[in-house]
Amino acid sequence: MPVIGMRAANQFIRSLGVTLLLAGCSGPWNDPNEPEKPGETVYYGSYSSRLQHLDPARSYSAEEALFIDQIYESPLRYHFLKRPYVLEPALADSMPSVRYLDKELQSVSAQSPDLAFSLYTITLKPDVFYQPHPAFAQKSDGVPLYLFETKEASQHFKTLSDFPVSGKRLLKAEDFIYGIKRLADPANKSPLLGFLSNYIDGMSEFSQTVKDVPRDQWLDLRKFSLGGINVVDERTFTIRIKGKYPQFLYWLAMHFFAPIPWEADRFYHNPGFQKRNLTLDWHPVGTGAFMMTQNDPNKGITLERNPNYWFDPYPSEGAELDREQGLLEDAGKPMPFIDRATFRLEKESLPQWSKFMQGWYDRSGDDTHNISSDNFDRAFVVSGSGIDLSPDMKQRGINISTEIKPSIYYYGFNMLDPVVGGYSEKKQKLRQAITIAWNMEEFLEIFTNGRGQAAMGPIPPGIPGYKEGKAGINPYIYNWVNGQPERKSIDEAKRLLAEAGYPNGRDAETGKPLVLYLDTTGGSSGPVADWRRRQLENIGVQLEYRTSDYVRFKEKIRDGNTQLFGWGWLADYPDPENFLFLLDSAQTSGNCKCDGNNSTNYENPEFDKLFRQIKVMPDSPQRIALLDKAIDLVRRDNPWIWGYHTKEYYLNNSWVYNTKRHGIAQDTLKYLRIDTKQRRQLQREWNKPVIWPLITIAVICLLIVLPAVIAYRRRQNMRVSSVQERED
Amino acid sequence: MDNSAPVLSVENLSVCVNNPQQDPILRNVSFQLNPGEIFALVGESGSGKSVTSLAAIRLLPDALKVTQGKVLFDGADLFHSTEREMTAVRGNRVAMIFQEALTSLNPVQKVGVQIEEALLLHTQLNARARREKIIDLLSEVGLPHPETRIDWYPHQLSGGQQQRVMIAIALACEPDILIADEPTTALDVTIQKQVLNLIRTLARTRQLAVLLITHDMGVVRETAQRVGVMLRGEIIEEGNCEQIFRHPQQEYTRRLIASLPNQDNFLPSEQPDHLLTIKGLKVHFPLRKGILQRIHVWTKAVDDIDLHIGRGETLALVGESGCGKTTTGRAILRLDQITSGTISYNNQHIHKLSRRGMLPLRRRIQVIFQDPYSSMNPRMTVQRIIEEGMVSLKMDLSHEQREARVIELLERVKLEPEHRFRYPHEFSGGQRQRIAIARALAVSPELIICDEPTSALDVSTRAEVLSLLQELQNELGVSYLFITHDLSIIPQLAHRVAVMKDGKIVETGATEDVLTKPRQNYTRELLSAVPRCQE
Amino acid sequence: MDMMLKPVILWTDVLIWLLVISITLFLSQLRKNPESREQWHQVFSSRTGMVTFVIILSYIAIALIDSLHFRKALPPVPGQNTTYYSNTVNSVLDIFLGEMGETKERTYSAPFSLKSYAKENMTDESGHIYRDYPDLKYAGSHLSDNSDFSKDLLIQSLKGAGKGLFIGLLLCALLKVFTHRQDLPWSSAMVTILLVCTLLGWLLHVGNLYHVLGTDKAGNDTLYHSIKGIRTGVLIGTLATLIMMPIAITLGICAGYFKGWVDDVVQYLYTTLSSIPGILLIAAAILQFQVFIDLNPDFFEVGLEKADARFLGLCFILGITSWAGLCRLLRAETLKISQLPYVQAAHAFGVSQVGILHRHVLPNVMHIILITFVLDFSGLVLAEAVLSYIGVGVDSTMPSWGNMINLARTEMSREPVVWWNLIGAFAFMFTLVLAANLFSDLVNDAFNPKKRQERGA
Amino acid sequence: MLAYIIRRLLYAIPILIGVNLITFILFFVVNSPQDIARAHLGEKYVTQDAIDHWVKEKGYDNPLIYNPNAAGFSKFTDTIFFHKSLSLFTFDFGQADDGRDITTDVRTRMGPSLALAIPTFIVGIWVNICVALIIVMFRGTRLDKAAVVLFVTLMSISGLFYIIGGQYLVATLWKLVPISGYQTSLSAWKFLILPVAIGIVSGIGLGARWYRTLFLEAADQDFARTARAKGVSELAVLFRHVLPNALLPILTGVVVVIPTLFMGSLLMEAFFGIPGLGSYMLDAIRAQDFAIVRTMVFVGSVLYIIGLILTDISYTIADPRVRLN
Repeated sequence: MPVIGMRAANQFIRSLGVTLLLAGCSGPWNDPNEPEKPGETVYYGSYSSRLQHLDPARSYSAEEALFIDQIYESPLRYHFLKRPYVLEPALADSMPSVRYLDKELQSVSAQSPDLAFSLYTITLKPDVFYQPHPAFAQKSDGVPLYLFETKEASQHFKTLSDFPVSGKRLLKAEDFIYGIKRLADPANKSPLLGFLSNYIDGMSEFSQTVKDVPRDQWLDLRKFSLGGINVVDERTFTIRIKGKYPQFLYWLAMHFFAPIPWEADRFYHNPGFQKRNLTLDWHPVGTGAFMMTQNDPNKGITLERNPNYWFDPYPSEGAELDREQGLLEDAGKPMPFIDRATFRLEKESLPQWSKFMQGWYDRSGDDTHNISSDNFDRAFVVSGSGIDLSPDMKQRGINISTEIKPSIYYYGFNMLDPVVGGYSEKKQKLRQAITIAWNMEEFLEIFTNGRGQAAMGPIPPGIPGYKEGKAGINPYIYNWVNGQPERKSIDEAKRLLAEAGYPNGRDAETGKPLVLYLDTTGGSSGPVADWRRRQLENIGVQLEYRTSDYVRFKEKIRDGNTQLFGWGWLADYPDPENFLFLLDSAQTSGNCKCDGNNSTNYENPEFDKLFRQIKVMPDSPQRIALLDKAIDLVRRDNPWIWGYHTKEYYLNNSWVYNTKRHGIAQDTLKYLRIDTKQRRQLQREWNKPVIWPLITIAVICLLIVLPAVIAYRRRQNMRVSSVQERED
Repeated sequence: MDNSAPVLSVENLSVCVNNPQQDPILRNVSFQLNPGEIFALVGESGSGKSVTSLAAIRLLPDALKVTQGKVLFDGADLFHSTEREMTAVRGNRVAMIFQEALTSLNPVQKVGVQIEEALLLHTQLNARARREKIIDLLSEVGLPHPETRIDWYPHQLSGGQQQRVMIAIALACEPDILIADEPTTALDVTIQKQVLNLIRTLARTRQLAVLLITHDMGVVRETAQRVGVMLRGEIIEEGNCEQIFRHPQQEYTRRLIASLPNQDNFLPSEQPDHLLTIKGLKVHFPLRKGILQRIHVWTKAVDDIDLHIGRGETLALVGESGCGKTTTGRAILRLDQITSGTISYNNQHIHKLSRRGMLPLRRRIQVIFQDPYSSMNPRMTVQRIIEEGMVSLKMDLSHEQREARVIELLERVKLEPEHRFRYPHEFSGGQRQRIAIARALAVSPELIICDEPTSALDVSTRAEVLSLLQELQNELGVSYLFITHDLSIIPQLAHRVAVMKDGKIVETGATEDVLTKPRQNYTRELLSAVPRCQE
Repeated sequence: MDMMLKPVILWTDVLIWLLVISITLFLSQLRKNPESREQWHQVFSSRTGMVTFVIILSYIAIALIDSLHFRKALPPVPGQNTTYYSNTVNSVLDIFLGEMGETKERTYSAPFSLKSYAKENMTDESGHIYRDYPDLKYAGSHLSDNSDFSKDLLIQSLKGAGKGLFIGLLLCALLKVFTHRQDLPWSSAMVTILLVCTLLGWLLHVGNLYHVLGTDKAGNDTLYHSIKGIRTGVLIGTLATLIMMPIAITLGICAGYFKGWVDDVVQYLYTTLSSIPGILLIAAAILQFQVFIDLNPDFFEVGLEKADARFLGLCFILGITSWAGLCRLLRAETLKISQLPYVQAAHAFGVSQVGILHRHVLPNVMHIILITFVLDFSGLVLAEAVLSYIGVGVDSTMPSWGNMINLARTEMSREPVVWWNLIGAFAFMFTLVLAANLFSDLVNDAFNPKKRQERGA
Repeated sequence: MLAYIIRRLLYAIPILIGVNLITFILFFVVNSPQDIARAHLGEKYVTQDAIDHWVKEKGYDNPLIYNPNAAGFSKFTDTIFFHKSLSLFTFDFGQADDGRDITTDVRTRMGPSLALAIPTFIVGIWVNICVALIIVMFRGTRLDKAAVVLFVTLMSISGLFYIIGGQYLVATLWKLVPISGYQTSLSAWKFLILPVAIGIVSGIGLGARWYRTLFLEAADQDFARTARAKGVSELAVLFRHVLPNALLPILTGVVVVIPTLFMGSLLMEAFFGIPGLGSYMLDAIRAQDFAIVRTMVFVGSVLYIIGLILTDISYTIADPRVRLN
């Protein structure tokens, strides 16, 4: 046996040697990326959760938008560099023009009381083509090439790459109409159907009609008309909106309004395609700078340059400092700059981070920054003046992109709750006391390493209505001390609590301790949970957790069965309306008979009145004045424990350029440029394998086998010893 | 080789357990083996005879250690050889066969391969020659159709055939010495006789020196030329076979010889009234097969037998293993389902009684099993074991009465009253069988079914248990259905004998008639196979 | 007025105490039979047996005192007419541990460190902001000067170890008084007791002054969490097997004894259950159970009760997945036993079916149950860690080694590495599992008839 | 034998129905189809209409197990249970709740799972057997005792430590292999070598110890003594006699596992980012995707039953004494 063991060990060492040799030839051993084709520029990225939908009508998540927005384009888009956020035409030739109509569809002025509709007219860029796709392939007589009668006829086509022929097609106005109709078709389960039906004229009627149409395979939506949207000519179409809704332009920059070629929809409805996951939900067809060539759970997602992409030059103007940071160096050059982008699923931030540090990923993350507080101290040094890269990172040439998303995280009080809800002064004080005790600055310090900013009200920075400095502080929670906001003291909170009827956290009459219940989905333990409990302990209030899964949690919020809950909002567009509507009484679940967005059930008629005015106003000083009033109202009522606005830092390896993060838009891949030579060189430098452990292990194996061999030899030569001894 | 010169001599061999506190297992054992001669080591279990043989070729288990002695083979001391040198001796010069042929053969190798292995190790024959040699060997040991059997697996052969294969393996390299460790104990008497004959023939024709290890004086008498009697790790007496049997020097040897049953005195057969009558009893077990598990065949364990047992009478039911004798006993006790036929006890049909209806009769019919180790629940005290029947059969005795009865019963079977607080494993095999008898007697039965009650016991204990049974019969007038494969104990015990084969009774009659004037060939065969002391 | 303490009785507390009582009874019953007494004797006659038993016993003891829960009363305020209790549930163990559970720092700190592991912004006297490692709030707070640290540590260590040693000596003296058999290696037991006591004494004493194993991200003492994890580990190892045991025993024995359709049904049941991939069954059941708990918050007064309910559910479902194996073993053994002569003899004596099952079959399969129990123990402790990692283990509020490992995972890639959480959980878990494995080997050797035969040969 | 296999397959049907019933009850006893719909429709702007539509489209609009409104036999067939679970018997797994076709997903994810599981399994057994045989050769010696203690120690370490430690040392610190990930091409080996090695090392304790007892049992049997008496050397006794006999009990433990290798390893796949069925299941459990869980449970059960049948068949091959009946 030991002989065999030896032989095995030999073999092992030899085979190891071979593998090492093989690995040695092709660069570092730990390269997780697939070999590149020569001359190709590849971007390596990652995403953190399995994608569910890539259908622009259906997807409504940031991770999915990371891909969808590279492939689909909408009439408008955000300017890559300019801040505050500015819309610019994308597929549209120019910004849409708007006209106001009355009920009879006659033009009226913007201020007219008869105003019933707004009519948006959009004209497209000429000569925009879709990506090559088999759906567009035609026989010589113009009949689509890939149209099958039965499952069996198409069974040889397992993946998109099995279709040898693909075609090219010009973008037309009707494709937008088709796309909007798809939003309205309940079969596509668009999350926006309910919401947009309130605005687009004729949309709900359309979905009622289509809902009941019997369908076998593909339903040609072109056969049904949707009253509010019309084609004017091949490059022009109009959308009729009920009433006035200036924020509608922002919606036109989202992928919901991307054009969908009906050929693609028909193609994916071929019999048997669904069974092979050949669906629009999995294989997008767009006009964007990239097209998806692979979507495979094993290999991840690959985007390739769309050969038909229109001439789209890199912007030549930007925000201040952009030029200094080299963000305008590529001005005027046609995009995209990379040929291929591969994204791998990295469910956990840890391996992602390590691979980034080894140089295998170009950025620390694409959909999330992946810098957990554990890695934070390695990446950054925090000085009094702010955050800076650690010397190690600087030496590696890594640079930071900051992203401030228009978002807010907060803890909501359920205003219907008998303990924390209500609008009396006592209750206001109770909520204010709790908010003071809830030390957000400490939270940010411990758990996000200061990445974020404590919220002063519902409006995040970068959005009209947000104010810096003394004017912007929340006077109920903060004092202005030494040119800085300072959270009021715990004593102040205790005083407020006593005034609210709970001296030292005990009911003034019965002595019963005040116990608050926080509804979470995350579980009730861990550092954050401990921390929360401690915040309330500071003012003598006890905190209990009611955990549940996401569905139950939503249900509790919908039914108003919560007391205190953690919640957040990521804006769809950079307008204060998109934040204040979270407190609009029309948005409570009870009032709208839906999953209302006003999850705290805040209902203040005064606020509602202000909100309705703010909603339809264009940005102006008057609007800001109204905003100030509204914000003061909610600060006093304090329906939220004002949480924080995130501020995220993404790291980029030195070979990546044009990495500016946009808080809202995700279609930024086309701006990106990569220096592949530098990348290859640094990767080699950073990934020299440590070989001594391998040798040590081999030696140890030998050391174990050797005594076994010796012992066997001895056993073979053994005699009956005791007898010998006696005789010798 | 000179006939008189010993091939193997063992001198002053001592073996002990690794743990030094315990007594040595072997003490100064010395003996010699001569070519062409069969030397028997005889003794009861635990006397050290197997250890002697294993020590001689250095196959002792790890727990045992040789402390002194020499094993001279070809003039060289085997204890001085290395392990590697030993492998050239084992199988080649000294071969061994063991008691349990089935377990001693590798179950997953064909018999031919197992013989071939020895040839491969010790000879230079090529593949064809090896195969021929194997077939020769197999036919020499008397295996029918050796050309086909060579490719059979051990489990496909019968017990006797397996032992023949073992012998073939042992003989493959034409050894000088054959060590046979209880080669026939697990075999039926008829087969035992054939195997012993084979060994005897081989010793003569091949000039083999045979070390025969056995506990059976009958086997010794029939086979060996010289005998060594072992007791507690020592050879207490050694000598010529004739001499030992005629003039045993040691008390222990005398006891061993005396324990061989006397086969000249028979119990007279009376004809009392029938206590139990069996007519046309059939016990068949279904064999299921196929997708739907339909019953395809029936195994006919007991196939249409008639029997009767008189009051105070002992009926011996004899036969080889698998003949259905145990099933008959179980059927009477209603432990197996009866297929057809009638069983009547005291003219009362009992074969149709329900479990509850059977209860009163359970007091009348009791049972003693073969294996004294598994027939008592190890988790119960002797008191509880004996009184269990009294309790469950509702004899309406108070606790004190039961205890008194247990004491009485223990004394009756010659055990101490204090023993009632002990657990079964604290007793020896013979004592346990006494407890089993006491348990059966506890409910004052009229008929006791004794299923091989002595076959697991050493010879000396066996005699004691048998005489106790007889004593009880004389005193209490119980009847016995005595199921056994051992014809030698029958004369002293049974009034009548029924011989069973393949589920049928082939011959029945008074003991003396059947044993001395057998009418059937099968009975004759059985009888001739019994080793005898007196010829 | 009312008591200062309000006992909180958790389901698992009840079960574990019931279990301990019944095991004690069962063992004392078992001792009566000389055969099993001898088997136990064999287990304990080896040094390993003694040492591991003492270690396991100390774990169980800690788990038991950690299974006596109560809530402290809140200090009364004027006008209050009933007592109100804190919503934090403590256990008797917390009293022993002193303030260890309450000395919460802000975030990580290394073992025995006096400073935090993360830099923080601080302001010096001149109002200048700088970034450095702040002093810890509790660790070493009794020191007037941080340079006294090593001297103090030595003195305090001696103090703590001395206290522990004293208690250990007391226990040894008690042991000496109450033991009679001289042929067992009591000395190993005593050495182990002394070691365990000294170590515990040292940990308790020094652990209240410093963070012996550092602190975790939220500043909780790692040692405290590791010790609190003992209850979870021990309970999951024992309860999971025992909750399902009555059913497994009943079904297994009935199947083996009655055969026929009973056998068919039982076989169907366990084949069905064991054919479901275990991890899926556990995960699905736990997730659904959690939903149930969340839907019925009224059943639970304090958060711990919810965690406890989930824990019980976990024990249940783990029991179900291991149930099939035991059932199959019991069925096979019963089949064998029911053919043995003593059962046949019992039939011949007209003993009733129940009597046979109870008197003859059950006592003779007990060794299988015992062996299954000890063999499963360590596997279950390990399984808890894995399940907690996947997120279907014990509730994340319960201190458990699995949860610690889960949190510690990310710390491994931290720079500089935070290793003490992983090591803390590892050390406590490894000791228990190793002791249990060694002990179960011995029990298996002693009670498994197959092994006994080997030894006899 | 054929009859035996057919009978076993028929017996599998009630078992699979039972399995389905259990999963079904587990998922629907606390969750209503409406809940599942909400969980899947995302976060913002969900309307009751959308929920109803989803429920109807996925066929969750029937009663669960018993339909009192239907007539006759369809009281049982017009139910979610019947439609959803029993259609599995035709191996038609349908769509996941997110619309992906499960059969395709299972097929594509099987590859990585097998690529990880098969080498771990085969090399693992090989290593365990070798180690155990070496140890058995020295039975009764100090080496044997030390090895047993080592095995117990190895098996007392949680698998998580092996993975965390191995990944940290080999991939992060020594940079010998990629930290995680997978490729479908041949170059997958560099992603697999570490998890396979960890899988083997973490299994040695348990496996080698178990095999050791099996070998010891076989080595003490009579036929081994016969072989020694034939003059067979110790090494050959172990290989030619002990090993083939000890393989029989090993078979029971091992063959039943083979089909379930398809299911992949949950932990390994999660830690090393291998897109196999293990991580597929984990995702499905976390997303409460009943369709996938139901399928995986069904597939797992089928594989287990196949494993049982394979075990029996391999027994007849390995052990000439055994015949199926």
